Amino acid sequence: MAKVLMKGNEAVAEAAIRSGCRHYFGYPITPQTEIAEYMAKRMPKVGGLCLQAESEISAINMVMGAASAGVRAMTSSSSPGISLKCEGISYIAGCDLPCLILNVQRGGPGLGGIQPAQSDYWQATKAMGHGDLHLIVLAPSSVQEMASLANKAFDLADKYRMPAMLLADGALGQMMEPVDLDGIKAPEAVCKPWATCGHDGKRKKNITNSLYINPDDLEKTVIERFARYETVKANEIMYEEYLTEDADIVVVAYGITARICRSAVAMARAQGVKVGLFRPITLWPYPYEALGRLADTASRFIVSELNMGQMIDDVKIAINCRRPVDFCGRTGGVLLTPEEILNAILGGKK
Amino acid sequence: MAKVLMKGNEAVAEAAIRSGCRHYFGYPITPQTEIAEYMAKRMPKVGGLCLQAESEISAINMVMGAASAGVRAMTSSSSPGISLKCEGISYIAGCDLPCLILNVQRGGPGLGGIQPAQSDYWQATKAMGHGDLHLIVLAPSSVQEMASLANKAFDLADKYRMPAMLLADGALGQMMEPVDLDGIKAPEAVCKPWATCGHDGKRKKNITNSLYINPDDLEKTVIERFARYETVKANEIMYEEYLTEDADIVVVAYGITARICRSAVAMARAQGVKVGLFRPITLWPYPYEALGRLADTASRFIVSELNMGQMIDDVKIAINCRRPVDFCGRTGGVLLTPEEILNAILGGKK
Amino acid sequence: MNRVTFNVDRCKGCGLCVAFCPKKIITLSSDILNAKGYHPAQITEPEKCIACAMCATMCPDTVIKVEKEI
Amino acid sequence: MNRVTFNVDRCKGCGLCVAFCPKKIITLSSDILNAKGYHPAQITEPEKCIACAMCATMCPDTVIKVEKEI
Amino acid sequence: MSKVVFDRPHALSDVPLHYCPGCTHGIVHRLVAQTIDELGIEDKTIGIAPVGCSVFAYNYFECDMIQAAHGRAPAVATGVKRSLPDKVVFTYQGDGDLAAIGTAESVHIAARVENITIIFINNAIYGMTGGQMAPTSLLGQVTTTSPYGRDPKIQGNPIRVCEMLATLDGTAYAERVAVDTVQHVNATKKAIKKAFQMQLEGKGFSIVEVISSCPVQWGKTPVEALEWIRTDMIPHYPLGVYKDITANS
Amino acid sequence: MSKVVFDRPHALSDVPLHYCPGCTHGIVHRLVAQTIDELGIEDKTIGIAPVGCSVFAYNYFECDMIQAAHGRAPAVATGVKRSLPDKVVFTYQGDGDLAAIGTAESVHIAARVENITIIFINNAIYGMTGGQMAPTSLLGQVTTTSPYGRDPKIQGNPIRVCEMLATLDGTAYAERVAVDTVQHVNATKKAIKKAFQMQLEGKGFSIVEVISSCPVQWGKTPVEALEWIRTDMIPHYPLGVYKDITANS
Amino acid sequence: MTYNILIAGFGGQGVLFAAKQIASAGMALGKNVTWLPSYGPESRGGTSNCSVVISDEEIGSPLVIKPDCLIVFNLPSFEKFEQSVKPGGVIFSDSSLVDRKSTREDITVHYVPASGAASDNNLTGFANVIMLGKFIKETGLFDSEKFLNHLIDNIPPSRAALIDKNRSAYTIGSGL
Amino acid sequence: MTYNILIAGFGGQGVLFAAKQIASAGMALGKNVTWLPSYGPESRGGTSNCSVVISDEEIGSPLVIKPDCLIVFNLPSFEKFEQSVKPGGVIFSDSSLVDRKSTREDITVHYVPASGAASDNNLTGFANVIMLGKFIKETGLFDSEKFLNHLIDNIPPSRAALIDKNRSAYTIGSGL
Ligand SMILES: Cc1ncc(C[n+]2csc(CCOP(=O)(O)OP(=O)(O)O)c2C)c(N)n1
Ligand SMILES: Cc1ncc(C[n+]2csc(CCOP(=O)(O)OP(=O)(O)O)c2C)c(N)n1
Ligand code: SF4
Ligand code: SF4
Ligand code: SF4
Ligand code: SF4
Ligand code: SF4
Ligand code: SF4
Ligand SMILES: [Mg+2]
Ligand SMILES: [Mg+2]
Repeated sequence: MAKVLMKGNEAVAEAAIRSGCRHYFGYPITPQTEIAEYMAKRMPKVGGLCLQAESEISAINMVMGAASAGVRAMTSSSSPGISLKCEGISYIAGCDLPCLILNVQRGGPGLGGIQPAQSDYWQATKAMGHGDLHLIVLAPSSVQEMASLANKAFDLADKYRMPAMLLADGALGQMMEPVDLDGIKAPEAVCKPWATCGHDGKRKKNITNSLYINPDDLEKTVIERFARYETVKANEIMYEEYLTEDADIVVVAYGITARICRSAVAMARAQGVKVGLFRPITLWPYPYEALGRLADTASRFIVSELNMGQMIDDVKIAINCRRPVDFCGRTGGVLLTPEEILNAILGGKK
Repeated sequence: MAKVLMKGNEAVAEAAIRSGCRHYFGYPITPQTEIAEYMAKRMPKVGGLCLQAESEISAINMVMGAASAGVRAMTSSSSPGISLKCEGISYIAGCDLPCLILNVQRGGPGLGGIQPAQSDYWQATKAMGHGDLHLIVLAPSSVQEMASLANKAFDLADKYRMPAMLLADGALGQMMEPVDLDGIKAPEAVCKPWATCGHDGKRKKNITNSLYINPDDLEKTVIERFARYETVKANEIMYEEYLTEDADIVVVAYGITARICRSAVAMARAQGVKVGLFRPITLWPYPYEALGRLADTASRFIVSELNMGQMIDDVKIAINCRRPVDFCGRTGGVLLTPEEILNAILGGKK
Repeated sequence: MNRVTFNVDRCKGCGLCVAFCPKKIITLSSDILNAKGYHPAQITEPEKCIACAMCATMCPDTVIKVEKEI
Repeated sequence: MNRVTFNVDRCKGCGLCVAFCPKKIITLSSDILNAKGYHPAQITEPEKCIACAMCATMCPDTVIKVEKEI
Repeated sequence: MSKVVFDRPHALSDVPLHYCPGCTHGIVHRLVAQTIDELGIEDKTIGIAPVGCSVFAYNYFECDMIQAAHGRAPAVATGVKRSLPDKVVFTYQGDGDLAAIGTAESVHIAARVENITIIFINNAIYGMTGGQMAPTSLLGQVTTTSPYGRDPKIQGNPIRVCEMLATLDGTAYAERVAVDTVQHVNATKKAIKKAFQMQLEGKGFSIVEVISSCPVQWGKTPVEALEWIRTDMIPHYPLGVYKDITANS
Repeated sequence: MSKVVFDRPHALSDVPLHYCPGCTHGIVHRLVAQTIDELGIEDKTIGIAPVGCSVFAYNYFECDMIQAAHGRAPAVATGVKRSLPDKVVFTYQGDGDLAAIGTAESVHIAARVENITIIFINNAIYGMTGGQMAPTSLLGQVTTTSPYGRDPKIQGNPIRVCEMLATLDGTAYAERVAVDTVQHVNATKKAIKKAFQMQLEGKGFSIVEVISSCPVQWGKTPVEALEWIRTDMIPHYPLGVYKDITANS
Repeated sequence: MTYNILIAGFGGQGVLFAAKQIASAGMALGKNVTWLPSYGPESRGGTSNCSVVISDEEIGSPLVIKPDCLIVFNLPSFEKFEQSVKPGGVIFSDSSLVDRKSTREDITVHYVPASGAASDNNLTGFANVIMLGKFIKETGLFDSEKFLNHLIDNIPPSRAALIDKNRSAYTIGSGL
Repeated sequence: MTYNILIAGFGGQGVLFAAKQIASAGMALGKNVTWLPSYGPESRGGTSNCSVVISDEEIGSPLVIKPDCLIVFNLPSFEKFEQSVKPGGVIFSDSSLVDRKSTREDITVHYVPASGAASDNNLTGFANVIMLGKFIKETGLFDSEKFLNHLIDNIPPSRAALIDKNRSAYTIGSGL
């Protein structure tokens, strides 16, 4: 099929459907409401369900129910709505259930604004709820990736039995770009012997649960889950490098910011500056090693994000604090311009 | 007054009352329900209010209302309940309102268990809600500190107009120790000209708000708030050192774990090992500098917590990745023993 | 004479006053555009106004002030 | 004869069966302690039992099985 | 000589409202402001704005204002009122805010007998976010999230808030009104005033549900929208007093 | 020869219940299990356990079980039922779970006409956490968070859930029963069975509110506790059918 | 080559539609394109604008801050964005609605009476398409014939009735 | 010096009360003390236990895993904790309820028929205080007289009726 011009919000919805998701639960919030609206139109045509819950909390718990029943389920929201899902996500992680959660970030804190931001980086990568837990977090940086990473996220979630998050932003949600959806396919039926779907008299009953009154039992489940996290780290880390081989300066950016940085890098290269771009695609697990290797040759790193510098520490850890790490960011819904980043590359502090 | 033997949960409640807090909003959850129960008994006697909300969400939003009205208000909960407060806390931060939030942590994720844990470290210090925000986070390690730091937290919250969190755990909440409450006092009336308490015809109306439709405006408020955060960093960092001057090995631990580590350090010293303990009291702002200085002399650091290693990165950043950082922790509600930590000090990996 | 005054730049040309005036003496100006880009309401035959304030009652933007001759 | 059997180790000695037996033929044993530390219920005059199952109906722990002679 | 029979109330800030042309949120704002004026309580009133089209209500009333999280205005109001029992506290909330995400807060502010007034704007739609289904959307109503019409088997039935809250002992006063005609607007004014008065008298929780229009998301002209209130909304949401503890005394 | 007139139902797992002596949660568990047995639906039923004393219900029923977050069982149940419409789905929830933190979820499962059954245990207390006030605690009732007795001016009024949910069009069946006497237990059994049957027939949302005892947190013996249901609870929570869409057909 | 376009006007003037046609045509030519609307409550009733980027390279920011080409349908937008146009750039202004001339000398400005032409030709609501005709003609960004065909192809069958109007409007614009 | 005590029994046997008396007496002597109960649903009805630490130094862990002294009021607790007692430590076992002898040779075990003595002396419910009497006598942790006075002082006025019973029970215990 030829490419089609689609909004990021529509592309991610269509990709989810093509990935076999037939259960969407959401609650309207700008700038991602088009996802629910698209689902409301399309799902009935493919025998699926788009249910507007009474709240984000209800939506994430419906996802928990559907995921436990064994189907591919998802929800989407934007920053304040994602905060409301923290408890539910922690339960889903604690119950080892696969599902897709999409955060089309906007400026915060509080009601904040509705323009693009990346200020939920810490929440997504470190503390998407209470307790020791992680989500697989993927950061698309184009409408095409909104689609392809949604597909990937479902696969990873099922493979490792854990929730996966797509961490996007208002610009990616609202913009249109050409997308090719041909590669987006549902897997052969995934076997989910643990699903609570009625035992049909054929097996012992299944239980979906995250309660362990005996702390040793609880610790055991956490340790087992962290062992699975290690497998994810070993197998699934994704990143992209652009002109990093000979780079003296490395810009580290993800999502919408990464593509703006790419322009800035190209501009700087045109001026003869040896600069490259490192783009983590998996924000969790973070590509510490790959980024760390760049510190062998590069002498300076610049973190660029739409927040107050939430990724800085991850970059420092990645490069073992061997090089200076500068920051070039905007927050509150303001998009960075290539010129601002160029300026940072050329040595001006923002 | 002489010391009294009190539970941590009771001491923190009594300290809040003595600090001038007359508005407590909560929802029962183990292991901190005694706080609400103590408040329910005591508040009516001092003309105060203990209100059991219909949920944690409602409780934090009642706190927002009371804080906005200009009174000292607080809520308390434990891990799953704190996750539910994320949106509300982000609003409180975005509205620059002072209040006290207490997390008596238990094991997670999900419903988890009810025994002591420290696995909400990341949530408390990095991402207590969506958007760029911080709370002042204090980690008591004794019943006495449950009281004195509650008092301190109220003062800091008012001084900097931001929410403060006491990050405790089930052991601190449930245990009794002798406490001296004499020093716990309410300040002279704090002036809150921004409070929405009715303008009385004497001033222009006040608005409590976190919405800024124009991203530049939102960014400005965030930057202003981060400037305030810098003042907090400059003035309010607290930590404790024990036998660190000549230490070759430094154990870094906070809260209940710190005192267990203290025993382990004493045991190791008795065996001639040069080991010390560094205890952050403010977890945010983190005592990066003070800890970093220890890397000049110490050759090895051990992070000890009741989680899967959430503070490790902060320690690495503090010491600029100059020394190896080991980890000795338990999770899910299991308390560390001095022996386990001693073992880690003596070189055995846990 | 009774007097109806419009805060023209606040008018959004919604037409509710037009629809509810019992005397049918309000119209939306077809030529004028106010600062906000709307065709504001205006009174055509002021002398017929009975100062009933129905227009003002239904105006969502509190554009209209009504004065009664006494 | 009708038969009432108690799963003794499941009994918590709550006394509800005692209170609801219309024949008043159940008591809590004062001397025996079961594995859980409770004084379990026991039937005193089995022959009086009418197999009405009221004891079983009110037992929260499904301790009691009732069989009727037919 | 002449007498002003209608003018902007003082408690309504002298700034343009951001609402769409013909949106009756504006009428209700004015009625609340008139009430505040008439009762002389501007200086001791604290209003709570919701998340919804009326989020900017904090700019429109001359009393102190708080902007609450989506659905949580009743909880915020409770925090204020319990701190300042002598002040007048009201919330202004849409149907998504009050009857969807804020259901628990609405039920419990009533159950707790909070001496607070809620002005509840039922426009059967999520206006702010662009026309999604509300808990009060009518059966068959086409919205962006019920594009084939609200189907009870999929999206469930509309909720009647006054009827539901009237079952709670703590509700002192619950009335449903509309703003589709001059008469109804005047009745709305009376209801709002009564609700505030009951608060001043310490009677407990009062709610005025206003059937209001959203011409833009309904895809109607402002005049058609008022018509639709009459023909479609009111038949499903009968106007009237659902609870009034002062009625037979 | 003899016939077994009473024995453990198959759907009730053969493990000891963790409930306190005389706690009637156990009776209701058995009634649900008997119903599942009689309807022969164990193999296609999915139950949702709440957070509350009955959190361990996942250990006690032989069907597939899910442990939901506090108050969210109706949402989890909805996710399951919408994925597996041919299965039988029920939740088992306490009064804190259903009528406090889960109020929105309870109201909306009814509004959405979900074809799901809720077994609602009203014991007027938070049992699990040690005896705090529930939304259904009676006026004057002493609990650890209403140590001077529940005062409507401070803690508000008890909520009558069946009455409230009966106002929603989506509720197909709502009945309040009790387990304080043999007759009432038998009536409870009938109500539970009817609720499941209505689900099997696709009639929509059904709820059975069971007035249940919590001897430990009430500070009473098991027998006294049943007495208190009769003397204090039932007068405030009248037993009966509050909604039954099959009644006059 | 990267070409940045900003289109702005009141909501309801077809700003987003026009922008989408340009982006879509760019895509058909195998170019990289992005289309980014302003969004949120302020776009309701008030002004609406849309960034379109067409490029041979991968596109960085989809947000156009310094347009090569600005198309405006109302005065506020003209005033807001006039100075942002790159030196050497171009403005298309609906002169029926914007009675202002640009003060800039380093850019080309086309004053296109699109709305007037629309109402004169019984094409009310098609000022945006008229403007597209003019835009393509002047910028030569795409082959005019192909662009029109592409535009027509994009009209869904349910709206086939509008084909003629679009065609007329486009042709009028090309001729202005 | 640090002294670790673990007290365990069924809920309702006064385990927490006894533990609190010891901690409180330690505090009165100016010692550092901690008191940590097992908590949560499993403590309801089931077994209940409590850690008490008394020390001249700052106390590290309040959780007693290897007690210097174990006091048990039921068999499950005896079985669960017997092996955890430090070599050289001591067990006080209510031999009226625990019909087991310790197999350990490296500790001292006092078999105290506390419950029996309680019911024999019309002091049902005071086995815990009887045990305290024996515990103080054998360990010499505190001055026995002072401990008793302290215990009596801690009884709230509303419960003054219980003073005599406590005194008798303690005295009986000291004599066992
Ligand atoms: C937690 C959260 N969820 C969702 C939103 C997005 N949101 C903003 S307004 C709104 C609905 C408003 O509808 P309603 O309450 O009916 O008010 P109206 O706009 O119709 O007046 C929603 C869902 C939000 N801001 N916060
Ligand atoms: C989010 C959250 N809040 C609070 C709790 C603590 N909690 C556990 S059970 C319970 C109340 C249970 O009361 P109820 O629902 O009436 O059930 P019962 O124990 O009386 O059967 C509470 C508040 C929790 N686990 N999670
Ligand atoms: S006051 Fe009455 S008559 Fe006069 S213009 Fe207004 S509506 Fe018409
Ligand atoms: S009702 Fe008000 S806003 Fe509407 S047209 Fe009349 S004056 Fe203008
Ligand atoms: S079956 Fe009836 S008569 Fe027999 S013991 Fe039970 S209650 Fe008593
Ligand atoms: S009712 Fe059951 S648990 Fe209670 S005493 Fe009788 S048999 Fe035992
Ligand atoms: S969207 Fe609807 S409710 Fe919102 S301002 Fe516009 S007309 Fe009013
Ligand atoms: S606390 Fe109450 S409800 Fe819970 S098990 Fe015990 S008696 Fe039953
Ligand atoms: Mg609405
Ligand atoms: Mg209960």
